Amino acid sequence: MSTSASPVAAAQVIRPRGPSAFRRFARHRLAALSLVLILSLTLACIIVPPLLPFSDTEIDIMQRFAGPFTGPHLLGTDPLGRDTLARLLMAGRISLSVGFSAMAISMVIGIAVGLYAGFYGGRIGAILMRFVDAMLCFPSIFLLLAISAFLQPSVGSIIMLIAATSWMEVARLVEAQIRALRARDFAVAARAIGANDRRVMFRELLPNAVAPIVVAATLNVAHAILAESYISFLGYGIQPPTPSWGNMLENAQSYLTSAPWLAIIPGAAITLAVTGFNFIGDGLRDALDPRQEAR
Amino acid sequence: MGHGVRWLERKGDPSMNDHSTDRILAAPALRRRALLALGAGAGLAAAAPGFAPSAKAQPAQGMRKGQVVVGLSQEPTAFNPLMPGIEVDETIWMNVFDTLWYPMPDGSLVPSLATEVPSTGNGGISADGLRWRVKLRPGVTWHDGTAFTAEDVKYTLELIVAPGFKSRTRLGHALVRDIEVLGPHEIAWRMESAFAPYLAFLSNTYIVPKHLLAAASDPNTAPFNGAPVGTGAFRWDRRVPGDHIQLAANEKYFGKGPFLERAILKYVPDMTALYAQFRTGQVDAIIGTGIPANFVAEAEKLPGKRISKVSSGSLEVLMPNLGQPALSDKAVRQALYAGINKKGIIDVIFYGLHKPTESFAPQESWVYNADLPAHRFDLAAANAMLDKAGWARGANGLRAKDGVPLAFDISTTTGNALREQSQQLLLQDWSKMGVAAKVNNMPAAVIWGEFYVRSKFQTLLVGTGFRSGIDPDPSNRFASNAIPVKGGSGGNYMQWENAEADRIMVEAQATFDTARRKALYLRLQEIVRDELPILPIYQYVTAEGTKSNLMGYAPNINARQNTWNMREWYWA
Amino acid sequence: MEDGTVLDVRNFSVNFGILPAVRDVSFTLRPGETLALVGESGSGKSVTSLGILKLTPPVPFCRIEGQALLRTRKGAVVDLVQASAEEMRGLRGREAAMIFQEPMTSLNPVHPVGAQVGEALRFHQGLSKRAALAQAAELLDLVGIPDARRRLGAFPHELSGGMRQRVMIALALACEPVLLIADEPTTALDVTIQAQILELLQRLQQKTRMAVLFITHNLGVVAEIADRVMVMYAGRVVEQAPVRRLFHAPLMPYTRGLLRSVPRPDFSGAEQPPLEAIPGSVPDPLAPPPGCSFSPRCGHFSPGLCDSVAPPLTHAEPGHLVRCARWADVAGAA
Amino acid sequence: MSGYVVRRLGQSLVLLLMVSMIGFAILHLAPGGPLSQFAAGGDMTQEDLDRIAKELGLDRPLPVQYVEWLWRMLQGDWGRSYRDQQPVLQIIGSHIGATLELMLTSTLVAMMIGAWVGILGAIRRYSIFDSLATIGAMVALSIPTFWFGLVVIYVFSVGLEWLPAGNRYTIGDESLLDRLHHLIGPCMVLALVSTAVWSRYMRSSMLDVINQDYIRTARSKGLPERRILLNHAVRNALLPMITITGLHLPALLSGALVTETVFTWPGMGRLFLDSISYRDYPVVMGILVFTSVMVLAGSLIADLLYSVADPRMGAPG
Repeated sequence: MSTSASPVAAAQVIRPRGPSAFRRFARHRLAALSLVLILSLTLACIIVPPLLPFSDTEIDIMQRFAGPFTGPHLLGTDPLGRDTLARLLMAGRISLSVGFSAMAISMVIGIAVGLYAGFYGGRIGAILMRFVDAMLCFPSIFLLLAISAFLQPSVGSIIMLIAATSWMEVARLVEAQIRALRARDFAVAARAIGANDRRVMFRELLPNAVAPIVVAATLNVAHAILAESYISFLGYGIQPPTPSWGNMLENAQSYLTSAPWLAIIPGAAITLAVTGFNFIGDGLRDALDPRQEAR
Repeated sequence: MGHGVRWLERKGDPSMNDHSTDRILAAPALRRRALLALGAGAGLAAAAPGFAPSAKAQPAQGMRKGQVVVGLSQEPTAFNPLMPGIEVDETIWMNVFDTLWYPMPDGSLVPSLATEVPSTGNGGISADGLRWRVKLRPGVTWHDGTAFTAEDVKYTLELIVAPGFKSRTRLGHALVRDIEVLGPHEIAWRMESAFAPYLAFLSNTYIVPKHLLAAASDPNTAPFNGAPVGTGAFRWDRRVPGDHIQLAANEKYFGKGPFLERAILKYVPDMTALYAQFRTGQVDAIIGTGIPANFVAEAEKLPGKRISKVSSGSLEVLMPNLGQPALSDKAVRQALYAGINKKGIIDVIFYGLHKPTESFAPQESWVYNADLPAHRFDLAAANAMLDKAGWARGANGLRAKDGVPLAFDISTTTGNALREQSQQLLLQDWSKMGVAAKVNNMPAAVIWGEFYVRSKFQTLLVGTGFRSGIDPDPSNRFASNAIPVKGGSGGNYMQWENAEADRIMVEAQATFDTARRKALYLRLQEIVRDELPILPIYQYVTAEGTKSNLMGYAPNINARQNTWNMREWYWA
Repeated sequence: MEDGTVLDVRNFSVNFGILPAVRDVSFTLRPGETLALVGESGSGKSVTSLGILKLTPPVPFCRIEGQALLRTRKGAVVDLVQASAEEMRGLRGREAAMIFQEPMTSLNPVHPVGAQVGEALRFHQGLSKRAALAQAAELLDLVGIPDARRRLGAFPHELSGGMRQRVMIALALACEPVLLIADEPTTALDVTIQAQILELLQRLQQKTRMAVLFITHNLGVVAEIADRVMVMYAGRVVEQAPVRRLFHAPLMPYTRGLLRSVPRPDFSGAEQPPLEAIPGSVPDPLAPPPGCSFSPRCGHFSPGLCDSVAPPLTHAEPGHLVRCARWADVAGAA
Repeated sequence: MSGYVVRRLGQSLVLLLMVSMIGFAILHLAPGGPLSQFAAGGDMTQEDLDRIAKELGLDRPLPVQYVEWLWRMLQGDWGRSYRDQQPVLQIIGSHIGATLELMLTSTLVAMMIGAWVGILGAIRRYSIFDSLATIGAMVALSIPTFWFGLVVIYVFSVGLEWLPAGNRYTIGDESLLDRLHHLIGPCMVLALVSTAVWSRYMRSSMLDVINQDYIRTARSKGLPERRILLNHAVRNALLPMITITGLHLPALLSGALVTETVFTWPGMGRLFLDSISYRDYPVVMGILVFTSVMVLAGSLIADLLYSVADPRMGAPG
């Protein structure tokens, strides 16, 4: 019995009994704040661009390199006189879509591979997991660059590229969860009453592994947004005129002295969005798995 | 040949300048030889005046002081001058090795390892052009002390065509037969057929040491290739891969100089970073890709720095693929041309650095036609042309004719911001003409592969040249038998076919009458300006920078890199 | 503080935030005496023991009130509740030591046991590393570890559970403390080992005359080792009596329930009454029932009496304290 | 123990084989090729290009090329660069120093700062310092490395002119001081993420440890707090960090690549980027295999170190 009166035990004692996951999440103040931030950012990207007096692709050479807060262009203009704010928000649409789509695809691949390998195991499962290990051997940027050489850069191909290089962690996670859960009582019980494999997999096992998957999904969005910016910075990213947060930064280096806002604004947007997703992931982890609270 | 495009585009690169063979615009020194009949135009290719080393200030022979750090935005990696390399590798070759002769800024050839440039006049070349005899300079030694002899030249010429050796090109060299060493310093050979450009080719053929390469089991992998030994003004010192190459003065150099103790060729992969290092003085000179256009004005105000705007032989063109139905219509090309805001591109995006042009020939060329109709940016006129040609606007405002939409991709290498900006400008203006153009950029290694040479592009924004090395002849780019995708051999990737142009080019190749050639090429320029198989935008100008007290730097439009005379550089 | 007592705890309370874990506990301990502290999980017995040595979390998380007077070997009396962190450091290990339930986790896995046993000696007695090790070997020998000198370099995981607990005891007794707090020291051990450890503790106690506060939920162990017993429920002491008295005449219904729920070590097989579990569960510490905290589970519950005011701790007899409004009735019913 | 190592090595070899296959396939299936650079240069004819492609063996079927590459690889011949004809291992060798210098120094910085931030955060849990450190670490993990590099250059090189904007040393100087001066910027940038990783894991590990019973035991012995933390808590909390450092290696390599690009640092990252864009297959393959070996060796060494450092781990696995 109660030997431990450690801070954690104490904190757990203080905590009211049985708060819902949502309440635990909401209490994670930074996560809640981040959720608000991401939602407003997403909404702004969807709603605001049509309301702006400038479009993201409208070139106005006479207005090039206007500084922020100095004229009609709230956040200034780029080397072609395009409105930075309009571009930032349109780029947000692209970058967030890339983030979510890449996450979705990588989750599908990762869950499929993880489910299969975790549930059936066997030789194919082992080969799949070794493949996962092999892919994880490459430092991610090396893999991204090697594959980007293979693709014609477009929004779709960048999404595929990022998804193709970020499903492995998910696969590993799901595989481990499923393998552990498979042996547990309810799975055995479900099988004992004659449920077929698919039913056991999708109705019994997967829902029980959902917490870490949700966390991984959130973190994957952050990862994808970052990855997009890296690829763009290294010159293999989404091609203009389509703006993305990453390709807005592509040439930032040469304007660092003359027009630093061109580098600072999109970089700050990326940092803000990625931080947001990371905090949400953190909050979700705490909310869905209180034992992990310390991390 | 002669369609060099810059390989890798660096971020902030202002000018997709290339310094390949096509920089050799003319070789007037040959004009009296009645051999190549390159004709008039002496001095056309001269460098901007005032930078030639002044004889007075030049140090005495044997005086050496200091080092120079030359910044390059690409890394020299190929050191065997006979093996495949890119333009930046020449910075090493031209300083470590020597050629038999080399071109001066005014186009004349100056003997180097040879004692004179052979000609029919001096008996070096037989009247039929088949027998060549070259006298070599005595007393020249390789950096390792071994004497340079005719055997080395023989070995070099043989190695180039040796089976299994990865030589860069055998063009011209493959015609050489029966190489004969007449003495330690005299060599002769026979040509399979008369090939006049070979004189020019040899001005870019570096002689390699037989005693080192022949001793290696495989010249492809000889240690020599990683630590070259030449006869040049500088000898190989050391290389820090990915960073710099250090050359040391060759005290026993047979020619003038060197006046520097060391020359360091420093690789700075980013042009903005390279410029920053030039500004802070870490780099003494930027040559090659030069200073990014957006920094040129600032650079010109830097104290203690000198900026030279150096004309290049290449042009920035929009290259249409005439295999595309819409683009095969001359009216469309003319309308597109009228819809190019050249002034906007040059003045705004490139800060006025480059020179607008109408011709495929560089303005310094002796065949340049200055009287071509001037381009006018006029969207109304462009729209009228399209209307007249039957390209009607559809409900969405986009034009089509006979079910063919006026739509195409513009491609260029990824990661080149200024070119991307040019693309944006083109797209915006053309969209006002009902043209649906979109960007489809790809990495250099992809775009210059099959996509380019098998004419898979729709339109390309490309910096390239339209001559045959030393000669203004552009038949490689414009002749109808130079379309690779139609079985031809050459660089007519636009797939342009024009009977009159073909006729002109054949005649101009055959005649030795300079005046006649010039007349023919003037006419060809008119045809090309009218037909627009290429839409010329501007001729490249590179802003190279040096410290003001670095003397001797002299841009040479005929040299592949402006380190061509580094042996004569010195610190004031 | 009475002469002849080692520890005098008065009105001792421990609060975690707004949550009272231990309320108003008072007791004394004399040299050589063993007081057993008994209760269910969550009754506050461990918190009491940790609280006395202030091994509970620091102030913002945990507040301690009341007094815990300790008479040191030299006769000085220190109130542990008021003592500074620095003073506590000087007292712990030297005057008052503690052994814990889990000998595996309570020993640092990355240090050899010799160093861990000797560590307190080095800090309290200023011994050199060598001297401390030599003394640690003697201590290990004392607690019955065979070939003690060789075991000095052993890591905890290399020892059996019983050996580990012996190491813990050696570690606690290194500086010959006047007070030993043993927090369920035998719970994690096999029954045979339990007996050995208890025997060892008793032997050592006789030798050093230290006072022992023995926390356990095992009444069998209590019968074995304790002089007096104190029963805790929901953070409060509900009954305190000499061990025989408590076993034979328990007054608090909870104590009675407790005794009925386990086999009686003091009865032989034939006399053994049938076992009964106490119905219900421990109250939520944040929402305690009104009145007596045991009232919802109590068989002697009297509406209006038990659920109105919390009953005080009353002297039923000299040395026998009970917290029950109906203790007299309960005693009668028995 | 040795059995375990042998088994791990065997697994690693299988992984390497897969890595090389994946890498080879990706590279060679990519459009464009090593000869594009020469085609673009314009002074080589199509015949020249075809001849060289043949000599490089690029005209043969992919599986044949792979098997041949693998066969040579197994014999220790990593091939030669298409660009400078040098043996691949020699090329990697001449770039790895710069990268290792960067990785090691930034790891040291990250360890020192990150570990202390984590330890302090765990000890003063929920303090203002802890909250700031948590937020800081999260932001650090979210900043694009290259962008942070640009900001560092903008502030410290362009603005304050304290640091050089790039390079590993001043040519001709190359003194230790000069090298350190050049190292500060890139090290700061690369260390950012590692520091964040270290502080977060260290905090978490430390929290685990300070709630352990043996820490309470140490307290009950009356040890000074400092000794409890250093000798009992930190020592144990550092153990999992060995594994974390091993696991962080791929991310560190990625970070190094990006940092090298921003600071024109002549290391493996720069080499990789150039080799990719020139389609210098042997070098790219060499780097992929080399980094994979590094990653695998890193995790194996981490595991072995762990088993040495933690007396509980007689023989893992």
